[in-house]
Amino acid sequence: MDDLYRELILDHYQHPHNHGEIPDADISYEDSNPLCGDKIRIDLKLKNNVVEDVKFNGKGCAISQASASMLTDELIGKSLDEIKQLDKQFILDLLGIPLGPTRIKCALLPLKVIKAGVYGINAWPGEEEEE
Amino acid sequence: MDDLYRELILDHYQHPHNHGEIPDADISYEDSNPLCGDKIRIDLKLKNNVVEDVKFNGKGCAISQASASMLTDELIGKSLDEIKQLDKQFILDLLGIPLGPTRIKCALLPLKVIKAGVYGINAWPGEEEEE
Amino acid sequence: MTHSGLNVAAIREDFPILQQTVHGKPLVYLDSAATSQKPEAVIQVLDEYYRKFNANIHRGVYYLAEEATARYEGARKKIQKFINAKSHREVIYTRNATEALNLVAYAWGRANVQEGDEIVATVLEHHANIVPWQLLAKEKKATLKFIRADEHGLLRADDIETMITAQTRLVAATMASNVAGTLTPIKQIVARAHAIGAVCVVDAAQAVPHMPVDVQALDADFFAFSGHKMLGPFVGVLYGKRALLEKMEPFLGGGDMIREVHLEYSKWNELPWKFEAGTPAIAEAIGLGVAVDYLTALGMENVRAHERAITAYALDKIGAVEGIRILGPLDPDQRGGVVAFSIPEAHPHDVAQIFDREGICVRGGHHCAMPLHEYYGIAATTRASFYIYSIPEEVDKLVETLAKVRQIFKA
Amino acid sequence: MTHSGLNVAAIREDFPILQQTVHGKPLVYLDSAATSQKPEAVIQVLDEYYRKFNANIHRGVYYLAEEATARYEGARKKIQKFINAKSHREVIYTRNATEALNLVAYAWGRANVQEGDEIVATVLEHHANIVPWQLLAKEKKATLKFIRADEHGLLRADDIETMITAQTRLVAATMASNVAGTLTPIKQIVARAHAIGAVCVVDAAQAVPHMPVDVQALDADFFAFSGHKMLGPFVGVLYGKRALLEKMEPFLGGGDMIREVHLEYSKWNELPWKFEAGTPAIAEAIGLGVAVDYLTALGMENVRAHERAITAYALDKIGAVEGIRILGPLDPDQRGGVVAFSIPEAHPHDVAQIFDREGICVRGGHHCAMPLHEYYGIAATTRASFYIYSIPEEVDKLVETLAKVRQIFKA
Ligand SMILES: Cc1ncc(COP(=O)(O)O)c(C=O)c1O
Ligand SMILES: Cc1ncc(COP(=O)(O)O)c(C=O)c1O
Repeated sequence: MDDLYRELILDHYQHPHNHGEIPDADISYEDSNPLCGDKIRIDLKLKNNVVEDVKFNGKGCAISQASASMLTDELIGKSLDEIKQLDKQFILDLLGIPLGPTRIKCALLPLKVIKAGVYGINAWPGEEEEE
Repeated sequence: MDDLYRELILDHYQHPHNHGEIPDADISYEDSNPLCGDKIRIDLKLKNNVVEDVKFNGKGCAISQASASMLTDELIGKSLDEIKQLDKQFILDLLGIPLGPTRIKCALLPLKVIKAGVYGINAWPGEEEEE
Repeated sequence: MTHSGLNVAAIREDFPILQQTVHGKPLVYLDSAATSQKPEAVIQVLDEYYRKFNANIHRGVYYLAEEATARYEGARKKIQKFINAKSHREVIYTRNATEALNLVAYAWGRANVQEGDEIVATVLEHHANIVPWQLLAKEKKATLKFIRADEHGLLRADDIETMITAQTRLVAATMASNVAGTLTPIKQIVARAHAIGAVCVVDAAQAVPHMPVDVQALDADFFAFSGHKMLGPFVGVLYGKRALLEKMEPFLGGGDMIREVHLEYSKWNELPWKFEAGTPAIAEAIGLGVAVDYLTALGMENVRAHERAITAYALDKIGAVEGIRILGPLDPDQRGGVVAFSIPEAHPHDVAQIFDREGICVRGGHHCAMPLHEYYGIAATTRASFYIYSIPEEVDKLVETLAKVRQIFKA
Repeated sequence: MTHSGLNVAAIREDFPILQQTVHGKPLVYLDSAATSQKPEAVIQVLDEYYRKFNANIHRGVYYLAEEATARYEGARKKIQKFINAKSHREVIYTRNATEALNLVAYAWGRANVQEGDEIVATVLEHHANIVPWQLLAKEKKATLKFIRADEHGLLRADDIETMITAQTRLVAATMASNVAGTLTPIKQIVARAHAIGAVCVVDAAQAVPHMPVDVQALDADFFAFSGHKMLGPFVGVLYGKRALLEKMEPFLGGGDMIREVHLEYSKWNELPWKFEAGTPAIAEAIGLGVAVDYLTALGMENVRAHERAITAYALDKIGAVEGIRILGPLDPDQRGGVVAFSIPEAHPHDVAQIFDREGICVRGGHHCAMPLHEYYGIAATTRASFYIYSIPEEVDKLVETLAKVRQIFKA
């Protein structure tokens, strides 16, 4: 099997965790990857600034969907401040596969969405280095 | 001496024939060479559609000025129909020197002006081949 | 095998990049609709240009400048002949097809489209032939309408008749779709536009590289294409009818497009230079001239025949894959050499990635035609596209790899 | 001899075109202000691009496309560093400096300049920094005013203060004149523009190739230059402050500048791609990156020192010719490496032609600065311009040939 599509990633792609919507979300944000049109929307339910529940929705490639599935798994129980600390390397470590510059954008789309949601702006700090 | 600047051309440049203006000209037209900004204006006085007098004015390089001087010499006594027949080769023969594509534009400016004046339009027939 | 008059084996020898291996596999380049590869002759003329006669053009009287100018303008005349324009004055160098279309939107559109007027495009268009009209329509409060396509990617004949109305000032249509592959009834669209007094802008980016074109026979008002898709470097072309171009105000202002500049006013240069502001892509234009020579020597009828044959083969082979969906007409006479498809198991990005591991270059995404994908209710496709150097063995590899993809992604 | 830290003999070896003879004479290239020659490294990277990794960028996931994209975007970051922009998002590839200036006129100017507003330029400008403002002023019924220069080609300090008024929305000024050579007090002009709330557009086409620049220190709002004048291929650059660029609507519409396109509306891509519509000049951008590497390795302080020295030498030698008139300041600290002059006997076209017979490339004409010539009451000039490969022996040949010209034209 191709190392890019190792079992774990395919598993998250085909059976994504935290897939769905939170109708009364405290934070929700959606963004798309202009290179391929893939979209991700993430909804957060907070309690004392800590993530109580999270769901994501969207259509996209295995990398972006698996990334969203894995990332949302990690979000539960994290404070907003902790989320702000998450970086590119965190995602790459989660996925554990080598990615070229184009596919990195797929992998980082969910992180970008969550950060923009948490900061409430499109251009979140640190964005420069991420690309 | 450089063959491009043979005696005859320098002579016409430094002592141009038919230089000046005809205040009550029947046809007068001015144009410039966009490549260098050189300008030529030609005034014609007609009698029965035949050139009775001609003057040119303008500032420019030795090639365009000598070309104007030599061409205007040839115009006197010619009918408008005869002028319409004049072509690129006619000018090149008058000048009798080899010219690259840029300098040809200098050489042909007076012809262009007289043709535009005679036809009363900017885009005179045959213009395509001339360039 | 293509019975096309092209000696494809010999052609492949002319393309250095095709001799390469990628990830240890021979390169299989199936993305010519995005950009074509370049033959040795084009690569060499660029090299020669910079080594032997690089200079700015038009205003220099020295040898290098004369030589550069003669070759730059000589290439324009080759292009003129290639598309059968009446005059070299109708051939304007642009950055790319996109800029050519924007030039029309800005310089013709802004002067001629008024509030309440209609602009008509088609659902098959590339973004380059949609967004400029959206911007224009917004600025002028005009209406932008779209001719629809049927389920086979063919434009609806009834829409061509009914959408183009007395209110229509401009019709923008592609000659060949870069996704569905559709060869549109462009002559009929031009005629319909003219019948109601509109001008017709033809996006020929996927046509000029692949088949004989004749702007006079077509009677197109404007006609845009890109050098980089037809063996040439990064430079574009806008053809426009002289009478229209003469009446238009300039688009970009600067050097070379002027006859005289004064502090208070300026006068414009003659065509085509009125629309070429600043230092153009000199080497690239010269390179495009050589690309045109190369294509002319092959014969565009032969190019089309070869692409038709390989497309027919691909439609056959790819079409036989279980569960696959191919966009556009299945009759190779009705389409150019692009085959965009989707399979249920995997996203086109993932498909393209796995193809890459096999050395195969295909594109996954919306191919700058999101509305077309939206129209067909599909997020993205994988696209293989062919050119003069494409061979059936490459299609075979594609089909084999598709099987691998499905193997990996079987749920 | 230039005490500049440049090893000019070694540099000359890097430029294949300089090894050439023309009309049997060694080439003396003195027209770098029009376009520069290219070093081997730039020529080779273009060749390599087409042989090894030509592909369309951004949307491909295969090896060639990844490689082309990485290099294209990598070059952007080199350019960012070279001009000290804060972010790569502020560096937009354009066709040339001319298009960069027009982009500002269309995308910023049309949205921000209203009837009765003023635009202020200078009499020293190249047509590229005049005509776009004339077109904008005409469309918006705004007033275009010009800061004057004194008889030495220096901008009048009083005009800088008084011409830029509360009505001024935009100031367009060159950093270095391509005819008078003048290095303008650009920092002061930017500051004056900001003091009254105007934006300042800097034409840096003759500055970036020749001296260290720092857009942040300068505080320029927009800053335009051309790759082909700085050892690179035919591609241009617009730097713009991010805050301004973010607020602007797009200029050209098409692929790559969008995030989403629907039939009814579109959303724009992030910076810088919002302003890069269609397939850009990929090979050329990569080549410009290599040119920037080359210049960086030389050190821009050294480049400036070398040019200052050879210009001082030329001012001396050419200035000693009887009856000659040199435009611009005679102090080499106040000017870049261009020397435009006139002699009473011969028209600059004829001068340039006779120079050509000696293998010398100089330019005769108005150098796309007709208003400047008009301002100084002179129809045209002959211009010699220098770069890193220029040597004093070339100036000597120029002066010798000038004597020949006068000999031919003696009345
Ligand atoms: C001062 C100045 N500005 C602008 C330009 C225009 O550059 P380009 O023709 O590359 O657009 C030039 C080059 O001629 C120049 O010298
Ligand atoms: C149909 C069509 N139109 C326009 C374009 C735009 O071409 P370019 O990016 O060279 O401007 C393309 C290329 O992607 C195309 O396929």
